[in-house]
Amino acid sequence: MICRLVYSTVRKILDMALLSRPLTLVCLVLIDSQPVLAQTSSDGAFRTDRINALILIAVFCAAVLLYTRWARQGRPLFLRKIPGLEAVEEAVGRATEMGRPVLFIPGISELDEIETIAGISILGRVAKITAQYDTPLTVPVRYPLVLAAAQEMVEQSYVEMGKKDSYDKDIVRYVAGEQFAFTANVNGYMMRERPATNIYMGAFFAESLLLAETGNAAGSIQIAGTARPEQLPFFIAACDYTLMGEELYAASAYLSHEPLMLGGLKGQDFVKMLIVAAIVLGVILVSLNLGGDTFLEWFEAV
Amino acid sequence: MSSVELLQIWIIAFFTLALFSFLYKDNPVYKLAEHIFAGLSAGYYVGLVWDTVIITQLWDPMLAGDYWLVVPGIMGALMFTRFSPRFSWVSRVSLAFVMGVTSGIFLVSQLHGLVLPQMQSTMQSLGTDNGIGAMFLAIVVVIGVISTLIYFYYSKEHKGVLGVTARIGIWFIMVSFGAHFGYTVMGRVSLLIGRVQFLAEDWLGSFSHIF
Amino acid sequence: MSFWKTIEDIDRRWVYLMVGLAVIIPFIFPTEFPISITPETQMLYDAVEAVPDSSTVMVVFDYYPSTIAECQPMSVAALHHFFRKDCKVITLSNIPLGGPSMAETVTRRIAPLYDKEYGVDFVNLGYKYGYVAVLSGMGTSIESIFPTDNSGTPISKLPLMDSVRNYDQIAFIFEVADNATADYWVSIVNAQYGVPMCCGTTAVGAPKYYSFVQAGQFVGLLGGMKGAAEYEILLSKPANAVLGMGAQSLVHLLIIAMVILGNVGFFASRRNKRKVTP
Amino acid sequence: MRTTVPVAIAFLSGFLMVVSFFFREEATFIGGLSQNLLIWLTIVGGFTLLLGVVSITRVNWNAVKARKEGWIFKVFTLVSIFAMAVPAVLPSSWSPLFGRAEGSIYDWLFTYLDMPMMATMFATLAFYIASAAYRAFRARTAESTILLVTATVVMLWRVPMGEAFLNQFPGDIPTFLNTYIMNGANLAVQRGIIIGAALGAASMSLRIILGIERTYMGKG
Repeated sequence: MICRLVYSTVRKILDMALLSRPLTLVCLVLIDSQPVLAQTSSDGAFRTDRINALILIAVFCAAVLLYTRWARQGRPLFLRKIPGLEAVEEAVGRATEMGRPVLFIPGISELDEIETIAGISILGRVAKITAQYDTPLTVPVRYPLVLAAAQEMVEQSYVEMGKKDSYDKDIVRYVAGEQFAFTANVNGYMMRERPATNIYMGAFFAESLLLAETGNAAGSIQIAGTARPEQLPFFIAACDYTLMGEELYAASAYLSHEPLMLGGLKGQDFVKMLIVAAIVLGVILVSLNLGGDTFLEWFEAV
Repeated sequence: MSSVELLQIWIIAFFTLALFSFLYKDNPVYKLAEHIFAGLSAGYYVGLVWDTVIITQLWDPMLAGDYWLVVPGIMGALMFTRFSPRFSWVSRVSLAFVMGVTSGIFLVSQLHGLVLPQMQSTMQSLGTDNGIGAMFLAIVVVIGVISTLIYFYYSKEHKGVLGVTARIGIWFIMVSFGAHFGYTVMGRVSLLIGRVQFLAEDWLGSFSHIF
Repeated sequence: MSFWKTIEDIDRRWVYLMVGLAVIIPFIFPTEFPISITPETQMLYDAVEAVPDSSTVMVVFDYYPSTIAECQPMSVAALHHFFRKDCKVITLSNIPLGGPSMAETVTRRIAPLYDKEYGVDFVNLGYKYGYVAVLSGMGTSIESIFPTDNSGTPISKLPLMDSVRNYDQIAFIFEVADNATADYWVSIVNAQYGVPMCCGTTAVGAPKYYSFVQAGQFVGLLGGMKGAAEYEILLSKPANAVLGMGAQSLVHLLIIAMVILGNVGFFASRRNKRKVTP
Repeated sequence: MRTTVPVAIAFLSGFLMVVSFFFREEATFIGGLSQNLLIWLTIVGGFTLLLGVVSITRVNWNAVKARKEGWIFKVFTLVSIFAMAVPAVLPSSWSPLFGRAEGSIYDWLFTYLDMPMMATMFATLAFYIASAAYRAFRARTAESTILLVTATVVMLWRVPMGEAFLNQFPGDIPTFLNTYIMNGANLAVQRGIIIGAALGAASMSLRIILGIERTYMGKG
């Protein structure tokens, strides 16, 4: 009870401080920060030299929370169409025609990874299609927590499509905790069962190519999505379609229409534009010698 | 070479070849190695956590009088309620603590430690003070960063100026991914070289001791 | 047409076989090529050279045993470099699987070459869960995160640790990583505590870190086995990485040849198709 | 209760870490408190590593009990888990084979079985990368051509033999590659991605702290 009280009070204070006046805060960045920054390295307990980080964090939080609130209120928030999303539906459709299973891997990271969460929400959409057409689905996972979350997601999708009877708890299964032990097992499954469609959505590491090449050898259609830049070239080379970087998050927001995801994405987009504007401004000031060095100091991390 | 060393080399060689055999075809020997591998890796964590967490971080300091550590000890133990359908919610408390602290550090360190410095070092002079080469490089970096950020911008259709910038962005991205692929080939080959070094030198070398 | 079709649909096992041969042949017929030094490696070497002699440094083993071939030569070279400069070395790892034992084995192999003694000249802190907490926590007190070293000896009994409380007493951090932990060393330790650091990483990770080098967050970078080989050359201690360069060269050339062959086949069969279906 | 308590704990601990960032550690109460939370985290988090072990033991045990297809292999998994774990937790004062030090069963199994297997799994990637390059690297579109050409040139540049070849051409190609490709275009894209990913991670963290994002709590 007390916890709830404390929590809701702080939440309210935050809401008021952050949500009501985001514009004021934006103005703060542009106008007020310089004099404050000037008095760095005072010996007080408060780190005035980190005020720039404070401002960035405040603006960022404000943007994300504001858009999340708008999304919850049902305001129409525009997101551009992500190419490749139809590819997911088509690929699942193909599996249906061929009567062979769909393999979905929500990455190999723990549930605290944003990519895993995005992957699981895309899994929700895929499970709805497989439920609708009674296509077999297999979801191997690497962590107990992901297992629980994915099971819940798939079950919910089957219930929503009115196919509770065809839901099987073993659709989502725990395979192994070690990265390559997991990969070895899934590779074995691919060669034995030859799924028609493999979908990889989440955080992938060195196993990306091991999986994608084996899937290709097994003749499956493959769609991948990950935010790891170092693994993207391999998915691009070995899969039929690849969602790159933040496209994964955008796709999950787009598919799920979940206000939380949508709001977060819109908030990030807003800050991204601020960053682009700041970089352009900085480059101009530095290039034309218009006090660029002072401007650069605002971005000093200490 | 002692017989123990010989045995060790042959064990390594057996499991190395067992896993490589999958390249030709899935087979029972590979499957055996795969299952032993999974078990050993899991077992490794038990020894590690027992020693580095439970004994040195928890038990010993507690005996030395740091009784507050009972709290994280209990929280850690509560993680295992995850496996009971009835009480699994209790484990959320511990999990929430881990997620909360980590998120707190992340929220700050990502924005402060990555975004700020990376922005700062992008704001370079496009003038010719440091020579034409430096100017050209600065232009490449500035355009590359901005067009990449724009490519991953979802709030507007990629049309007009935004479309052109995003198009430049994808070209930049492909150059970077190409470089990444080229680099990675080196990495993967290095690891294979490591195994071949073992097989060629240690394992084949051991034949002379046997035959 | 059928020739290109056959080439294009060749069983992938033939490709595997060729790769295998390309790796083995250079071991039988070794060839040497000059290894050039890239600026990032030179910067790293110079930065380590510039660390004051006898100061305390950290060498971090943030890699899994699976990437030993790439990463171990880097840690080995770094230890040679620091011991040669009489630096005190603290090793640790954020990798549960194998990290602490690799640090132990490698350091104990190199230290005797320089007459270095455990506890006085080098210490292995081992592993603790949660890199975010470990990296942040050591900013205030290393002892609170690592009450004992890897083999269970209390930190207070190690003479080297007497003068080391937190990052303030660390002159330099040499991070060797095969994963994203290097990002957290940058975003937490370098950004908040200002300790200069450099990074040795696998070839897979390297392209990302050029950005950190240019921003001054890393003072230098070793990318994969080639980076390790360059560092070995600079140190005049050619070892495993230099040896591997021959095999490396041949496989690269093989893969490039296959990419070209694949594309010629692709264009040839496309042209043929056009002829068949006007 | 089942949701409120965890959400409140996540909020309090996260918020405290954010606030403590803006205060000097030594000087303040909050600094000391946050340091304690970090120590606690290394303990509580350590236990999560064991969750996976319990899971894999359960899954395999059930498979063996039900005599599911391939159960005989699962027996090997179970035996391996115990062979590794049990001697490791027994005190080394009983026998040098126990504990984790050099010469123990734990260390031996790790060095001679686990480690080479990890390295081998990774090494198989060299084969896959070759076949992927051969099969999938086609100059189909402008984008894939750029990817292919850059990859090929970088591959050449990164090995001594290839570099010697590149030096046959006029113009210092290796320096060009290092300056304008690696430190130019590649750096710019990586930076864009780093910034984007940092924003994504920060937004996720924020939502976890405020209890908006609860997926990590799972079922129940």
